[in-house]
Amino acid sequence: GQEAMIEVNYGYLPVPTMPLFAAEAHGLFEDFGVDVTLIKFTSGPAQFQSLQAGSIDLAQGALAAFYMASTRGLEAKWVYNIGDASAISGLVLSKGSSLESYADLADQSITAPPGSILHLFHVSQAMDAELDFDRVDFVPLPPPQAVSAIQNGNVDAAWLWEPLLSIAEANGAVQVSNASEIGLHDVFGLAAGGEWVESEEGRDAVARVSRALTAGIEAYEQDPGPTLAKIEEMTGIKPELAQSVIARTNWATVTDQVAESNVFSLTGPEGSGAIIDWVEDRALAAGLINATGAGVDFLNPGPAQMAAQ
Amino acid sequence: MTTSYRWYSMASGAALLALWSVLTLSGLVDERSLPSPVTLAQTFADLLARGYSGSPLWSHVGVSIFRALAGFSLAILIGVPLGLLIGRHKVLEAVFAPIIGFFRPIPPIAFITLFVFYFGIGEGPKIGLIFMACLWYVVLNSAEGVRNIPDLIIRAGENIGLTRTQLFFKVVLPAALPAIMTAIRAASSISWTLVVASELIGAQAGLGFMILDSAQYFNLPVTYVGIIIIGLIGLVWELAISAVQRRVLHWQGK
Amino acid sequence: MTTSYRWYSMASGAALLALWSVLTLSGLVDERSLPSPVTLAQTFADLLARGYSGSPLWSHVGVSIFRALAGFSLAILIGVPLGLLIGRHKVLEAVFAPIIGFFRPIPPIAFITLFVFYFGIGEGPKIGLIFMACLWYVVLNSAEGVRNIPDLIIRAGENIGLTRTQLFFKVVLPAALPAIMTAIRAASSISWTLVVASELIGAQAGLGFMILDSAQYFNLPVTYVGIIIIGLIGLVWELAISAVQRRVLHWQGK
Amino acid sequence: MTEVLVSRGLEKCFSSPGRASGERIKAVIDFNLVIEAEEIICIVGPSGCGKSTFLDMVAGFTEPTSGLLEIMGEEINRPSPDRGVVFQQPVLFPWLSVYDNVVLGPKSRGVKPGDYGPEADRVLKSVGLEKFRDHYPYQLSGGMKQRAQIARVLVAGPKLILMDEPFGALDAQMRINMHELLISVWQEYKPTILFITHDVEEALFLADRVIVMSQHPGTIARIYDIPFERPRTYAITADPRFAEARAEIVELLRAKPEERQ
Amino acid sequence: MTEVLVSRGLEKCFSSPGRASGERIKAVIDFNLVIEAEEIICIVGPSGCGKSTFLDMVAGFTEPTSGLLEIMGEEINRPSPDRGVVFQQPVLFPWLSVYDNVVLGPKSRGVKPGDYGPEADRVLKSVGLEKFRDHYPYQLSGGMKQRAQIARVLVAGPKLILMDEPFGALDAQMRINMHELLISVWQEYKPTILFITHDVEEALFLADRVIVMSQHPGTIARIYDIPFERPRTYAITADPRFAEARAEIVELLRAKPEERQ
Ligand SMILES: Nc1ncnc2c1ncn2[C@@H]1O[C@H](COP(=O)(O)OP(=O)(O)OP(=O)(O)O)[C@@H](O)[C@H]1O
Ligand SMILES: Nc1ncnc2c1ncn2[C@@H]1O[C@H](COP(=O)(O)OP(=O)(O)OP(=O)(O)O)[C@@H](O)[C@H]1O
Ligand SMILES: O=C([O-])O
Ligand SMILES: [Mg+2]
Ligand SMILES: [Mg+2]
Repeated sequence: GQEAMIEVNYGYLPVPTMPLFAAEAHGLFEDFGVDVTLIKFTSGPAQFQSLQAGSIDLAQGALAAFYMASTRGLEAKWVYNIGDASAISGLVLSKGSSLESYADLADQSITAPPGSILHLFHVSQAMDAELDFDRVDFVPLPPPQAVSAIQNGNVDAAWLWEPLLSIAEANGAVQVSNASEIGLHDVFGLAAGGEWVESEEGRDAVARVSRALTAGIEAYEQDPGPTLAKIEEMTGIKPELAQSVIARTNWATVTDQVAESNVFSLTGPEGSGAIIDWVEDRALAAGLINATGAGVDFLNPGPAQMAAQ
Repeated sequence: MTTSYRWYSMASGAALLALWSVLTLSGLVDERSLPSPVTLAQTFADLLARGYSGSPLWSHVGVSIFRALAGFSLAILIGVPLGLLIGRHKVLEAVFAPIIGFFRPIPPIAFITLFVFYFGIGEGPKIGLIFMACLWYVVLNSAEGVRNIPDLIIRAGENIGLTRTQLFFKVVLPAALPAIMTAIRAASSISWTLVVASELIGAQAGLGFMILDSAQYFNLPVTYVGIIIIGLIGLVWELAISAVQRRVLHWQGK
Repeated sequence: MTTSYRWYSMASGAALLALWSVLTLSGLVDERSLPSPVTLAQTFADLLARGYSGSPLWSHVGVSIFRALAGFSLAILIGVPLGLLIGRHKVLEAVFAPIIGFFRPIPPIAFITLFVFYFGIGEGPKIGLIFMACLWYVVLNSAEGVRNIPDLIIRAGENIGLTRTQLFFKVVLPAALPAIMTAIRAASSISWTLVVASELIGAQAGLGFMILDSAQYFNLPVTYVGIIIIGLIGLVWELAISAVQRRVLHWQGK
Repeated sequence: MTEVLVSRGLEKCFSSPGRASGERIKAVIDFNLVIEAEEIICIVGPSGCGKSTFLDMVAGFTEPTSGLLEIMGEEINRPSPDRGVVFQQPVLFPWLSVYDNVVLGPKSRGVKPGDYGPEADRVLKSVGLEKFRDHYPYQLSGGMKQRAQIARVLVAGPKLILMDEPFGALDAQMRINMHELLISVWQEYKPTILFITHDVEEALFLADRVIVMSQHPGTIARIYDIPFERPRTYAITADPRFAEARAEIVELLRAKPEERQ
Repeated sequence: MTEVLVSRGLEKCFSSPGRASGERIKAVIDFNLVIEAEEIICIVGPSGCGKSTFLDMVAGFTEPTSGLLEIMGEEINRPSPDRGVVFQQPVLFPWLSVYDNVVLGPKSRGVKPGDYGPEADRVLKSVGLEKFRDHYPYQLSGGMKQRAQIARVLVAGPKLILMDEPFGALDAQMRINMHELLISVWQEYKPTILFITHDVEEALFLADRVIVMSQHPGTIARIYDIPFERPRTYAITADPRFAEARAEIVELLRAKPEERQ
């Protein structure tokens, strides 16, 4: 309460990230002492350069995407898990496609944002189907272009998230599976500039943001109206769709980040560290990364621990 | 165009509008693929009333105009004197030739990623991109303008007894003005063309942002309205610069 | 430039190169921020040997050139005849005026998102974007070229007894050729400028793709090499068109 | 003698863009002239008196508002190589060589190369351009360009050659050379020529008859018969009758400075 | 009488870009001339004989290669309004009104408006442009532009006026008007004038002495004294002595067509 406000540039994606927009709608960031400026991006990878250049302090995206980037030189640390979007992340086929499984994808074209978790899902599924990923025609596209590509028949299959999944389905694409059914974790959260988060101000700022996000979940449960309106304003997503997406997503609190046995844990054995191992394993095998990364050193639980106290 | 031909223009304009209305309002073409004129009007009214992505419409318009004007003005401020110098002094021309020769043929958009890398996503790189795209035009045209000044007019200036400084300000500069104005005109048009490209650099507002962002979730009416506003401003901008040019160069006659 | 001035150019070029080498090789500037000339040379060799993103370097170069040439050629094929017609017939000019007046001031990049929406990410929309950017230049300059043909030369043609068709092909067309060549030259430069923008449309190969993609992965040396290749091709392209122009218009003298 | 050109009661009006739409400028009125075969007729007159307006009607570039205008007894209604024009500006086709400029007309009219070829060589020799047949217009001097225009006109064997200030843009010495050339061409081909000029001396040197036009209205003020024998040489300019006629016409033409601004 | 201009053994060479770098063209050699105050000297000569080369040295635009060139006893080494030039092309400053064109010189030299203002009005009246002082060059006819140039030169009270084919681009009638104007200006200001022309008649009408230059080498071939009294009228052109001198000079000048191409 008494300390000075800290300014934070927060990169976000136009998806219904409920805790973020709830905190924004209810003025929770100010309450917790951070002056947040929201900056919109089209995908996690789109934020890498801005984070590196210091244009933003916090970037919101998939844990896997930022981890893979860190192995290629992105100087960032993973500081907070917001939720798991597996249930709203799915594979769609273009209209009239007869594909049934990944085994059929040989010589077919598939798309995802390059270097994203969705990219990794393709890779992982192909490996599980014992399909050599080199035999697939992988077309890297940012998410909105992926929808147009599916719609215009430029590619046969795409991994998409909501709300694009719904838009693609409305335009004739067919959803065949979603990540949670297959047991894949699409954990997304916050990456912070490496140096910044080591500083006292950075750590404080992230802790305050973390508290505000957690408080946002409660605020939404009491009254979803302002949050849904904020989502429409900031992302253009209609309230009904946003509400359904939010209902299908698992949301994490500050306590989850520091609990020992929780998929959202930054410290425990079944948490983010395990996901990173899985990512590194698959990504290395598929050539998405060509060096072992920092492993669990990519995780910086400091701010979350501070926030939890 | 004389009045009689104007009718043909109005008729063809009206015919296009009618075709568009019939196709969309009759449902022959899906509204989701091509918004009707009515939808665009409503969208425009809505944007006026409620803005887009948290900013009022005028601020999107204003920020784009600001970026174009800033990049453009910088290019004029730096490019015109540089061009005049280069045009007058062959040594300077030779010194700058490798730099200009290297950068000029590179499309400005190619620098977007580098600009983001070095300068982030603030106003700096956006304005810088526009500046860079305009600069070469301004420098080269101003230099050319000075180089093309007829020897005789310089001689006339010397003959009436002007000093070197007087010669520069009272003869060389006004004599190069038509070329400079041409450069300014081209640069102004380039600057507006580049505004959309510059807003590929993590913009949070602006007309370019508006059309890029709205297309992400297939909010086509906003994309269309944005494109139309960009086109109209481009047109007005052009007309304004032409008017300025005619006024400044009134002594050229028609 | 005469030989003596060439030395200044070479000196300034060498000085820049030296400065760049010293800064990067001495470590004063971090290699990760600015690759050294040596790194760029190695990267280039590597790209030559192993390609980028699964395609050999020449195919990235080839596909970009193909796109630019295709869009450019289409614009010439459609734009020149259209421009000649518009320039000769005031009615047609009036009919097309609203269409051209509406589309011309809109920066081509503004259409990227719509092109993706309607046409997907194939070659079509990429070439279409380049085509559209070139078209107005070609149409307007060709029309202007025809309009500016001196009355007297038409009269001379009538006077020696040419029929209307002969007049068009033997007088109007060659007389408009300088303007058409100017349009072609401008369009060729625009087409290359737009190649990077067109490869924002889900490209999987091409020099634009290479620089956009490599920047995503902080592979700065590839971005730099890509930009340099784009610049060099732009330069060669310009020189080639100028040579063609000089040859075709040899009868203009120097 | 054959009457090559007959103009009777010829009138040409222009609607003036500046004024009320009904109002019209009478550029040429009541123009009566008969040109006989092999005559050289020069028209002089103040700027804007309607000289070019008359010539353009004869060329078929514009239509008379009223009156009669016939070439060899036939009404004039369109341009034709029968009435070849030498323009003041060197209006050659810059993309064609001198030779191709000369033969474009006959070639396009379907004349066989075997016919137009030798004829083109002959006229090029007559105007002294035989060595420059493959040059392009930009490679020629002003005088050579005018000679090429003359060759282009001659090759069609015209009934009447129309020349609108053809040497007006040349310097004085070049003009003298062109006069001698024109005299020698006339000796060789005996063409009928209608020649417009501002230069009274030029008119006196070349013409069988000099037509002096007046302005407001644009019509024939006087016709002078020029008595000198052909072939003429420059010596006649020293003849007192020459100087006398010259002084008289200049006096008739002299405009007050205010009118000339 | 005062010697305004003295040229002795004057020579000007150009290094020719086409040839071997050592080789040089001698454009003017052995040029000896003294111009007295209030004289009008006309130079005629074939194209390329070095007329402009001489005038440019007098103007101070280029330096002599060797020889003496003095104005009022002082060596010429740079351009000065003392030697005002009237160019053939109408070289006015298009962005300035007629008045501003005329006063730019005195104004820039720090002359007070109270001094140059009345003087400018006077010279504009002398050349008949008093009503056009606020017009811009594009609004003037060719003749008016040349008059404005003359006014710009006169306003500085020059020791010598240099005119390089000043009326060469005007049509014949306009030229007559300009001659009369120049005569009247001379009557009023009595300036010393060096005048280059291609037009022998013009030279005879205007000059006290006509200098005929020859080519290869570019030097003075002959000097004619022109005996007619001042003020002259156009009547002298009918004088047999005029016609005689004219024929003689033309004969001297006439170049063979081959040389003129
Ligand atoms: N197309 C036109 N429309 C309107 N007025 C015209 C047109 N052509 C000529 N005139 C007018 O007709 C008159 C005669 O013009 P014309 O060109 O025949 O004069 P000219 O004797 O040839 O003059 P110059 O000696 O300057 O060539 C002028 O008043 C001119 O302004
Ligand atoms: N700057 C220059 N460099 C080289 N040669 C030159 C230069 N200026 C003039 N000359 C040459 O000097 C000679 C004399 O030229 P100048 O211009 O004095 O002739 P002119 O008598 O004025 O001719 P004109 O009557 O055509 O104006 C010509 O052979 C010309 O080519
Ligand atoms: O954050 C991702 O876009 O994967
Ligand atoms: Mg005329
Ligand atoms: Mg000269």
